Amino acid sequence: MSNHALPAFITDEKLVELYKQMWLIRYFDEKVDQFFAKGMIHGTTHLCVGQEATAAGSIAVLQEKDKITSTHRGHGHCIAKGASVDKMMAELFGKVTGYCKGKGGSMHIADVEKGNLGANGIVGGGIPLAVGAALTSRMKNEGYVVLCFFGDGAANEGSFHESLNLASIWDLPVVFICENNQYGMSGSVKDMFNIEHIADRAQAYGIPGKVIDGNDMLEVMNAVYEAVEYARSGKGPVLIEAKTYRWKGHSKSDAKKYRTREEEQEWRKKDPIKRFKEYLMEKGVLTEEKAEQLREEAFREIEDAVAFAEKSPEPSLDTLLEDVYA
Amino acid sequence: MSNHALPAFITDEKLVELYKQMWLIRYFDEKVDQFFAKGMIHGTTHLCVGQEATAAGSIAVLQEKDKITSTHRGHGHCIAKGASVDKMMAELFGKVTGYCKGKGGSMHIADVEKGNLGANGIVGGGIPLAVGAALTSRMKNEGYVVLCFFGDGAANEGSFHESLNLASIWDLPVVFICENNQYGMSGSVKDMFNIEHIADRAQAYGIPGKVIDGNDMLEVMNAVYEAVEYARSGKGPVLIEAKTYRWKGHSKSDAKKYRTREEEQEWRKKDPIKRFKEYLMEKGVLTEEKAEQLREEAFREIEDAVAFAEKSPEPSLDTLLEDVYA
Amino acid sequence: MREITYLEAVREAMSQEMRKNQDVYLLGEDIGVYGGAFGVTRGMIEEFGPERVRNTPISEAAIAGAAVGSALTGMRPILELQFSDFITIAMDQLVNQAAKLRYMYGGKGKVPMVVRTPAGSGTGAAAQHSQSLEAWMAHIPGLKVVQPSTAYDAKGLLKAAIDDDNPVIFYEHKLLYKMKSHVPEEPYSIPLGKADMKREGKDVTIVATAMMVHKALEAAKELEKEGIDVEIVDPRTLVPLDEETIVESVKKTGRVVVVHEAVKRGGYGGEIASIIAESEAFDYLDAPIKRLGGLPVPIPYNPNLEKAAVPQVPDIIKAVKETVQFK
Amino acid sequence: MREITYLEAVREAMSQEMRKNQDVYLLGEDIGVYGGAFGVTRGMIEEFGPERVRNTPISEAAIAGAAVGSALTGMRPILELQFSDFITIAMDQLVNQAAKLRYMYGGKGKVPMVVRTPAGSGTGAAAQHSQSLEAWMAHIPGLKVVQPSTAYDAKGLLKAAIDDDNPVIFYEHKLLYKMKSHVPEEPYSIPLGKADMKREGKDVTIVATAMMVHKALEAAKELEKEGIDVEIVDPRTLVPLDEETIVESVKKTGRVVVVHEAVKRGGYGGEIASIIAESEAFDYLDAPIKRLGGLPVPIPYNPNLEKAAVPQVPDIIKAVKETVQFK
Ligand SMILES: Cc1ncc(C[n+]2csc(CCOP(=O)(O)OP(=O)(O)O)c2C)c(N)n1
Ligand SMILES: Cc1ncc(C[n+]2csc(CCOP(=O)(O)OP(=O)(O)O)c2C)c(N)n1
Ligand SMILES: [Mg+2]
Ligand SMILES: [Mg+2]
Repeated sequence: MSNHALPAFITDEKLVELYKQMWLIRYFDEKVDQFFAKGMIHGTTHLCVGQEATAAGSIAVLQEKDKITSTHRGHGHCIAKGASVDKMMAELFGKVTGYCKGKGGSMHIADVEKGNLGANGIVGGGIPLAVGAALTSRMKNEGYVVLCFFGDGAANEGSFHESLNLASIWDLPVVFICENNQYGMSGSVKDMFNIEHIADRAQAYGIPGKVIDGNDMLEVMNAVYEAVEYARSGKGPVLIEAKTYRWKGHSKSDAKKYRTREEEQEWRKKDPIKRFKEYLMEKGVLTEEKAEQLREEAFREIEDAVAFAEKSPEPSLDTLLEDVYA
Repeated sequence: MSNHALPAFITDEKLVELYKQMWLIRYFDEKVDQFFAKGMIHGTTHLCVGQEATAAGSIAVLQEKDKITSTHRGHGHCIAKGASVDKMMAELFGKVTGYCKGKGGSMHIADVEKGNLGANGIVGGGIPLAVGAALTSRMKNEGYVVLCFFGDGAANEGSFHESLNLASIWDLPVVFICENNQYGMSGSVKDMFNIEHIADRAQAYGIPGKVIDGNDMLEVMNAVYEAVEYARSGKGPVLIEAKTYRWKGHSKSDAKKYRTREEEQEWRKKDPIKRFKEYLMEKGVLTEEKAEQLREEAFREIEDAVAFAEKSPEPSLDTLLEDVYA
Repeated sequence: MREITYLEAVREAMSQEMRKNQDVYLLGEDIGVYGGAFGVTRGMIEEFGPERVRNTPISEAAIAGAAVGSALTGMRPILELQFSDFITIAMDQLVNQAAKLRYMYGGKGKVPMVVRTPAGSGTGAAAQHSQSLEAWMAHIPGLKVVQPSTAYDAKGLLKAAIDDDNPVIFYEHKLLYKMKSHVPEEPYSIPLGKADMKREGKDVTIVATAMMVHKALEAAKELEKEGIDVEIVDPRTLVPLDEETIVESVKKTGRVVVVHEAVKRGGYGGEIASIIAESEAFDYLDAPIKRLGGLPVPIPYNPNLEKAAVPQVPDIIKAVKETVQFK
Repeated sequence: MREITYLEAVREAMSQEMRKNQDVYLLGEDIGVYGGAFGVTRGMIEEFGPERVRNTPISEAAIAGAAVGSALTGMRPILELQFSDFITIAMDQLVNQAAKLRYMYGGKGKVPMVVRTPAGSGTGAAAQHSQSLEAWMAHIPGLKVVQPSTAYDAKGLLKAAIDDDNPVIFYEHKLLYKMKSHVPEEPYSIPLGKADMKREGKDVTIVATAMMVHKALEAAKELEKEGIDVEIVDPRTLVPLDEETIVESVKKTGRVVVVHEAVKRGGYGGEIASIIAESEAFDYLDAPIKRLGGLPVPIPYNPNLEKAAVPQVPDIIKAVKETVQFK
């Protein structure tokens, strides 16, 4: 892979929009966190606070026809792929206006028509699906690329291995992006891998692998764009490992005994939103006032999403047996 | 890994014995082939003719307490690990005197007490078992190493990936030996991998990987011995890829359309038995007459095994429900 | 009418659909020049090429998942799993993904795919290559389960399965591959959820699946000699199940034996027997419902043991007689 | 006597065995300092250290296989599978290896291992984290299947499972983890294959498992007010199944409702109902056997839908009344 510049559609305006999108992602998950703590949302959820750049940055460089597969920690991917936060929040509230009519919840939000092939509650479960979607692109000559998200933990599932090999031997247009946030649930990459970089596993499949700073929007955009266009050109898949960190616990109740408060503080210093803001201000496309305004807009949109979700109706019991079969 | 000499127990006598063992393996499978063709053995079977060196050579350097896990193509491993060809042949004939009392057949011969943890009908199915056995060695401080056989095809199963990673992070005493005979059933390594050497996948787990000529007894013995002692010393697993070739079809009825007759001829020239004989004669530990005599002894032992199997009784129907639970 | 084998019928159904619809394609291990472990796809790569007859690595989880992902995005894959025992490796993709995606997504998206897989014992392939695990799949909402017993049914049901917009698990019994029957050349569809009366009779109903249909037919011939007139209902599809045909037959005969090759304990026979017992047929029962199924053992290698592990004609005859003689 | 929770009972059984027997060890995802997804192993790594409480990567196939391999060579592993839905990924190792090795090897070798895994719905975790798939495992010769419904049973059955020389799948219902009951401190064993009468009654038998035992008890209280005296049999282990206790109870009451949370279609209720119908209890039946089970849908997320997908107390009351009123 050679170095590409960012695509033309990443205009200054788009960059500024992305800044707001990052806040949208953060506030969405912060809000969900509060509601969970209060017991107002049931089930479980996995927040991506601190990982906004991997979601926003990598999806930003996709074309509209491109697709993604997401994970249990998927709210960010979903928002970045253009989902309505109203319908997302409604889904978390289990309302009929939600993406899945209240049947899926946090771990199953999808928007198949728009190219979001869905979050997945099974670690590694979405990886083969991405390969299949890429196969369709190839067989139907649709020219789209599939961006396949998964975590560091998922890279130890058999599905990771089989899928990367399959995509490689068939030269499929899929970009595997491993969000290495340093932990599975509690298992540290230091204990669960005997290698420094997960991206080094690319060699095992004869495909390019690349390690990037997942908290640096620009680096994410550049690397993913390059990989996506490589894949689109028919050269086959790419594995990208984005080093990042989740600020919150794994899911609802997590005492985070497996890591230190110092480590957490270190990573908070690498806040991807703050870094992107500094970049945009340096570049002269964002002012402090504008930034503040966007942040507030994002905040308000999430508040509105909550209002929408709250006032939405519950699904009727009549819907229980619907949609099992097509 | 540094270079080791062969262990002291590989005496000249032992080498000569191994020569005979290779013939035993070959004749066993040749005989099985004939019986299958005649419809005198039922079920299916997978012959390792042409691959004798990987079985005989790698198991030769093990200590008695060491264990193996084998595959569907496992007669060679079994014989090399000291199994009685009588009981093996009886098993293929479905007789009660067989290793599994006639209940297992070709794909399930095992001798757990003696450290043969069994053939396996599931491609890749034995790999996690090997890791578990190595874990026992470690937890009980038993000092044994597990030699885990599998084919090139199995290296694309998720179980391969998960197992190598697990063995690596736990530094378990297991040597993974991939008998790359160029094909799964019909899938060529050229089509099923996008890399030249399966051994290169070792990097993905942070363990040593080594490619060897699987038709060269000496090279097999050297490499496996070195790997086994490395693993025994607590340094963790090793992946060895032995390049070899199966002379016969995959199983009973195989028109071998997926490969050329020329390719087959090329590989026949690399006959591991012939090469080992030449080495031994050069080394002066084997004469033509002695070689001929050993070959004939092997032939006769297999004939005897057939006689044993033929005259052995069928299992009584009363045994059907036995041995499901311990 | 022309006679072809079950194997040829399966192949013909696939080929006809593939000629008609570019979205239909095959994937699986060794389905290319090798023609599949049982020869079902022989000749197809020559006609359709390697893009539509995709030889895969030995990676059951990924190939099942690739089928699901491609179905979700507009293709209609037919996955050959070499032996149905290997479904154990693909279970997450079939059960947690294929079966559930549509529901979890609130009705958005569909997964039109077929998993064809050879099941059953009788070939000496022993414990890991001889199971009948259809009950697992039938337990999972979102999946459909088909078990054809004749070449005619295989062709028509496979077309219906390919046309269906849901994941369908299509069990082919190995011992049936070479069995012939009359099969029309033109494509035809047998609706999923429609049982077939393989024999009409008035004294006792046998509900039998796959290979057991033929054993039941043999048994019926013997029983006829003794004046017992057997009716044989072949559900053909376990999900959806044609309860009506089964119930009506039992109401008519008042006696029923349910027989499948799968292990009796936890097999689908329990479901069928219970449905009968819960139905209006209960009042018509003149004898307890009898189930026959595999013994609670892994399938052994030795041919005599292997046969003894699953129901055979004499077992069916005996069960029918006990049922008929029950007072 | 002391009261502890189901969760504590499970932990205590493991800890007591581990203190006694060095061969017993735990492996699973996040069972170390995290204490497991549900906190069952909390504190155990501190007592037993990381060699015997092994935190694994997210590799269900390999960790299940490692458990099998270590059991085959002399250890007694207890594997925690974080959610029973993930058994889909470990199926080959459990079904084709653990369950069959001993038989395939002609009785040589044994596989003494326990797979503990949380099952069931009710926590809002939706379709991929809420299933009840015990029927799959009960169908497989070579496996044993346990479903404790109380803290007392959990402790005693887990000890028996650990002591057993065969692979045992031990289903823990998530909603029971916090439920308390009297549990002796000293170790005790409840034999596998011994049902428990959770309530004696004379009018109707309910055979209920896991969470449904408690719903049945609630229903029984309500029904008592209306003069219906319910007997509740909890099989506790599906394999081996205590047929005798079930059959005796039905002979006594003449009426029976079988209830489990798993999807009714293809669930183990069909097996239990069929066994009753095939037994001498058949002649004593005054009403058809009724089965209650989950509806044929993946478990939905919304709490109301989620509850409606599996049997609840009013459903049981209704079923019992219908059974009792049947003439
Ligand atoms: C197959 C499977 N195993 C285990 C789990 C439980 N689980 C949910 S998330 C998670 C950690 C995943 O780690 P990683 O892939 O790094 O993603 P992250 O949560 O860090 O984003 C685990 C173990 C699961 N959902 N699926
Ligand atoms: C899980 C699984 N998938 C497929 C098969 C069918 N099968 C048996 S052997 C074989 C080829 C295996 O290839 P390889 O691992 O290279 O071993 P070889 O036969 O070449 O020794 C296949 C596909 C199987 N037994 N198990
Ligand atoms: Mg992670
Ligand atoms: Mg091979």
